[in-house]
Amino acid sequence: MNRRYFLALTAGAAFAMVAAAPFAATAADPIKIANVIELSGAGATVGTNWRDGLTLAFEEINAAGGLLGQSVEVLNYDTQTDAPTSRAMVQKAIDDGAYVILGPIYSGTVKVNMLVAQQNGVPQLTGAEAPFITGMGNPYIFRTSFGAQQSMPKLAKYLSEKAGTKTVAVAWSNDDFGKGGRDSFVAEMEKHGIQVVADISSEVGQADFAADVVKLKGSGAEAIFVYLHEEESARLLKEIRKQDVKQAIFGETTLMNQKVIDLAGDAVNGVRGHVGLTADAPVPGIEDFVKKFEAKYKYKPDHNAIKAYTGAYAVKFVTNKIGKADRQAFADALHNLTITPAEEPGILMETSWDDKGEINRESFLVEVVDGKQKVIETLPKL
Amino acid sequence: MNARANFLAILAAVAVLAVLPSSLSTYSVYVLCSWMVFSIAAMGLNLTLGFAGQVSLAQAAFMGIGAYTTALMTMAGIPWPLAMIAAAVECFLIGLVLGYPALRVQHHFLAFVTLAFNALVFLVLRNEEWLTGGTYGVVGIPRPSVLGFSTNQQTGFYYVVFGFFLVLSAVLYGILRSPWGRAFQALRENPIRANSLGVDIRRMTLLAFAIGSAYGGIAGGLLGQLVQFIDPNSFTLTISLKVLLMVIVGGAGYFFGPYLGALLVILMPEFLRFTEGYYLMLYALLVIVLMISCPKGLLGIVDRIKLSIKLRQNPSATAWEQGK
Amino acid sequence: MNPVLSVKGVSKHFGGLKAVDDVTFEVRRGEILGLIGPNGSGKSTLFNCILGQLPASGGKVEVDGRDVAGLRPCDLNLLGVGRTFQMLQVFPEMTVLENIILAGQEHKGTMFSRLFGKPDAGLTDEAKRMIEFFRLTHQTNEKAGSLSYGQQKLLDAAMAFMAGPKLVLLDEPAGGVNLTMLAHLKERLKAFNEERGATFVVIEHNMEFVMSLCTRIIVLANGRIIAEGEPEAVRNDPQVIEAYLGG
Amino acid sequence: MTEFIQLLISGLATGSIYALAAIGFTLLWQASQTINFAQGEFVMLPAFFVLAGMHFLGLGFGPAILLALVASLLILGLTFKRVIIDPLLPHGVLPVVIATIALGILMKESVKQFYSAEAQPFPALFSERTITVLGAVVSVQDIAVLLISLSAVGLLQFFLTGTKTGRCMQATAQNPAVAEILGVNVKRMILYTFLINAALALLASVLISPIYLAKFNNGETLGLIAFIAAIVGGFNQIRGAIAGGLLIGVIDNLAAAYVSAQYRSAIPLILLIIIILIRPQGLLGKAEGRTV
Repeated sequence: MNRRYFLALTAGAAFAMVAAAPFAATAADPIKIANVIELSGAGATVGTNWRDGLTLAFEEINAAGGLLGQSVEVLNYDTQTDAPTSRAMVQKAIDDGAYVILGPIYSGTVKVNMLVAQQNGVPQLTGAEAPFITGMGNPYIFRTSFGAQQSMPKLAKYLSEKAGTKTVAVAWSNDDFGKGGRDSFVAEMEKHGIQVVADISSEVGQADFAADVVKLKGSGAEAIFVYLHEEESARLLKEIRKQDVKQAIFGETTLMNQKVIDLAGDAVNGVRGHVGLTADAPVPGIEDFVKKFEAKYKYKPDHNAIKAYTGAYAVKFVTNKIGKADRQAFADALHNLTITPAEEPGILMETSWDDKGEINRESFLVEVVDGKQKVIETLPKL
Repeated sequence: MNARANFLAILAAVAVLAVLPSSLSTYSVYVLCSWMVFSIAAMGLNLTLGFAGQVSLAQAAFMGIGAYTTALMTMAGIPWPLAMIAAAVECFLIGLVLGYPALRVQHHFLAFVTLAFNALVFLVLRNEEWLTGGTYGVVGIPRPSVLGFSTNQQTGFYYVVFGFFLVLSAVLYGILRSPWGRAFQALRENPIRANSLGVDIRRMTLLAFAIGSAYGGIAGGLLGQLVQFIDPNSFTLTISLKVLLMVIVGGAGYFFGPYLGALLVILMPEFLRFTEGYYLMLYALLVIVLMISCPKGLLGIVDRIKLSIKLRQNPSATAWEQGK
Repeated sequence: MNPVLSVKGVSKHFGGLKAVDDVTFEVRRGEILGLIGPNGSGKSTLFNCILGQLPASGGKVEVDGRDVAGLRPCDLNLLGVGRTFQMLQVFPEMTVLENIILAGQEHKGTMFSRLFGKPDAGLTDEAKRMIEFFRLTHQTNEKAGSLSYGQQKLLDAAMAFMAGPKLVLLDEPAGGVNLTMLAHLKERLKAFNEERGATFVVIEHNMEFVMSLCTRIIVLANGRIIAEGEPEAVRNDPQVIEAYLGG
Repeated sequence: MTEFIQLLISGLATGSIYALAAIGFTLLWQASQTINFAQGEFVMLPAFFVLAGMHFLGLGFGPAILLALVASLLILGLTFKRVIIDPLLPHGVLPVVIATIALGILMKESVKQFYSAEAQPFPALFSERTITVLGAVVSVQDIAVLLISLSAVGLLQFFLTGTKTGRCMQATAQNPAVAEILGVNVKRMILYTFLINAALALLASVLISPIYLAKFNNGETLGLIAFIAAIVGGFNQIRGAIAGGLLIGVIDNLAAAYVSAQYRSAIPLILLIIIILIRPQGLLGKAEGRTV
């Protein structure tokens, strides 16, 4: 019996030592940037893109002399796409002395961990797109891409004014990504007087979209709006082509993603939609970035890699601007700031942040033609 | 015997845990809190599975039910002690109901039923948005205030969790020492013989589920307050399997198994973090190696060492013990 | 005075097979009744019907004048019927003392007093006496699974006796036990019967054991009672010899 | 009506894939009482063997499949049995459950780390051309998948009942002790079962990946559904797994179309619970000997 307790006690002591280890940090450390991101669990794919984009950016920044003459150390923390873990990881990043936190992408996890960053006054550049992120009056949160409440109006305007749509069917992924997009989209439809005649959710990882497509087809809607993750988008599009659905198909960023095109092939042709950031944007900076990224990682980046890359350069630009690695000054400086590629090439496109941390850039209306994104129209900054 | 030494060892451990937060970073205190919360959930499962022998893969579902109950009640202005009690009672009752299949089927079939139950609870939590907030979850769950002291600081809340941890450990110890504990163990080892000795196996089976589930509910309530956010994803089957892992790795049927198991499962990623992208692979490998080398869990090793000492002293110990 | 156990016309059919066919007998207080018969004669099925493990196809079983139809094994035990099984049935991971206390605890107090009362339900002393009675004192704190086979048989019997039952049904107590241990077991059973007036029904293959232990014997063949009486009389009954040799 | 037929046929096609994964469960359970929680990953992995053969070794599709077969047999069959199952089986179901869960994580993470976190397109074995049956659109691929799954099961059934080795395997599954006495090499028979499971996993992987795409975490959903299918159909019967797989495929579609898309995955779960409580051996299964 005694041995059992002894074991427990030893483990407890070992634990105490490990837990106390973060305190051993010394003063001469490089500037620490925390990358709190989904590296396992449901968000592993987007998180990996993000991490690679971020790593690429900071390698370049370090190679060019770092920040304020100091090198940058990127610390990676895996949220496991799990809210409690993400909170713990943000806390750990702060305990480890992170200057700025980048990530995560899943809105649900950001919802909780942004509070921790706020309490500790640490600026956080997130990849999340759910509307509420910037609506909570948190002065330390900044987006790296459009919130759904910004991108959906652009799409809605296109649907109602250019395409003349009166009725629409929505297919969405039943998780916080899909639900967030769906809710914003439906709200916009109401504003534009477009009727949502079918509202169809699907599961992440769903294999068979026959039932979804049967319902979409039978809904009588003039247009179909699809808001699913890449693989499910590809499966749905294939099924849509199979069942010979005639309605026009619209999407937001993900649906026209190169990944979806690779996976679904011809089935994506003719799909139109709004794209916030895309690796196929006809912007010289993005084209260069994609080349560098592909050379290093042997795969084509998605918009999450671009978000992280530009986020990293925003950190660089702001830090150099304020001339010190100060969290409060950073947060203050990034509000109502515009960075142009002329000032900082790594930002890729002219980007502004407003007083809530919301982002603003040009975006694109695209159509997929012959397995390539074709930009129909470049939409100006709001 | 060495009951006194045991007692002193426990006292020392409690004392260490009581003073530890003052010398730890906020993050480490947070990790300690989640260790204790998951220990509570694992203690409950250890009662159901380790002592009473009823396989349950639904502990996360009860954590979820407990978490949502406490969160929604406290946010509606109901005092947190009432909310915690409500969560425990609710999970106790649902646990009773979930125990019914165990009267009909055992072992793997029971595992399947509880697994399906967990998946169903997830769907309800996600789909019934009017009540649970759906996919978005519930944010801003208040932390309890104790005797007028707020526990919004991590250390303050640590002592709330620590209090629950101690009391629930003591309660479980009391149950296991009582005739109920003996009946649970008899249920695991030989239900038919137990029945013929007057043990009402139906009642004990249901109770094993109900008490284990109530522990899950309390753990869930604490988890919600710790994270201050809950969403359906925190209570999936994966989390149930994680709690199961804690129980088995620590040693099912050993009182201290869940504590050790939870410590390991929560801290192992911490130890392995230096391997960056490989840490989950190493983690999985370690679990496999541990299972192969010691299927009865870590505390099973202790038993094995004791046996080998005994064998050295008395080589005639029976084959039955060696075969374990 | 009522018989302790009265079996009235009990039958058990499996499809067309009559495993037990209209069996009637009584067990008197303080006797040791042997139930014997060749393999497949229906002894175990009869046992299981009496104990409620199998629902009988017909007939009635009364314990102390009370109909026990529909009672679960645990209810029956609480009424004062103890039993052992053909296969060894101890709790191997529990100590001998714990095994014995378990066998008595459900007869003490209520469900709640068993949770909030003394951990041993106040049974330690009594349990130790029972352990001593069966000569297992040295093994008191050993795990039951580490005992020898014969010791486990003793423990098994001790558990059946712990709650002070009116009636104990022993299913092949002698099976697999070596000669020394067998003599010991028999002697203990007899002593228990004499000292405490306990009533036994014993199913057994081992003729020698039954003949020397029991005061009365019932012989089953093909599900029916073919003979009943004192050991000597049964031993010489031509029908019994026929059943065993001719079968 | 056309709608219904469409759902039915698509469901059958998807269901046949679930069935292939589900058979593995029943095989392993029969042969060695192993519950393989990594079964979904077993179906995920072989596609990556094929892809690795094609992209790293420059093999053609055919040779890459052969390579994948060898790799599957060695890793998912032999190594899995020798290294994980053999040492753990004597200790009951739970350690096996834990070890296979960990194995699933290991396989998933390895693919993510060493191949890619991205979904990969996979070459189709059959044309995606569609034909119209009773007003419902079906692709040639769907029909081919259904036919191949059914004939694989038919062959397996024939092998088990029509050949000496097969009968020895069945004897082993039903009663290893008796089989041993009858001179069956029980250990070898169990090994064969593991090898067959590995080969079926490869088959399922190659059939499913063109539709489902190859991705490291595909096994999570697939494993759970295959699991449900196996139980619903009958945990100890190969026929049962087929019936369960097809049934779940169809029910999933019908539930999504006619009950509730949000609760579509609840219907199979409820079915599972009801079946276990009413008929634990599954729809087509045989009752297992109770230990009581």
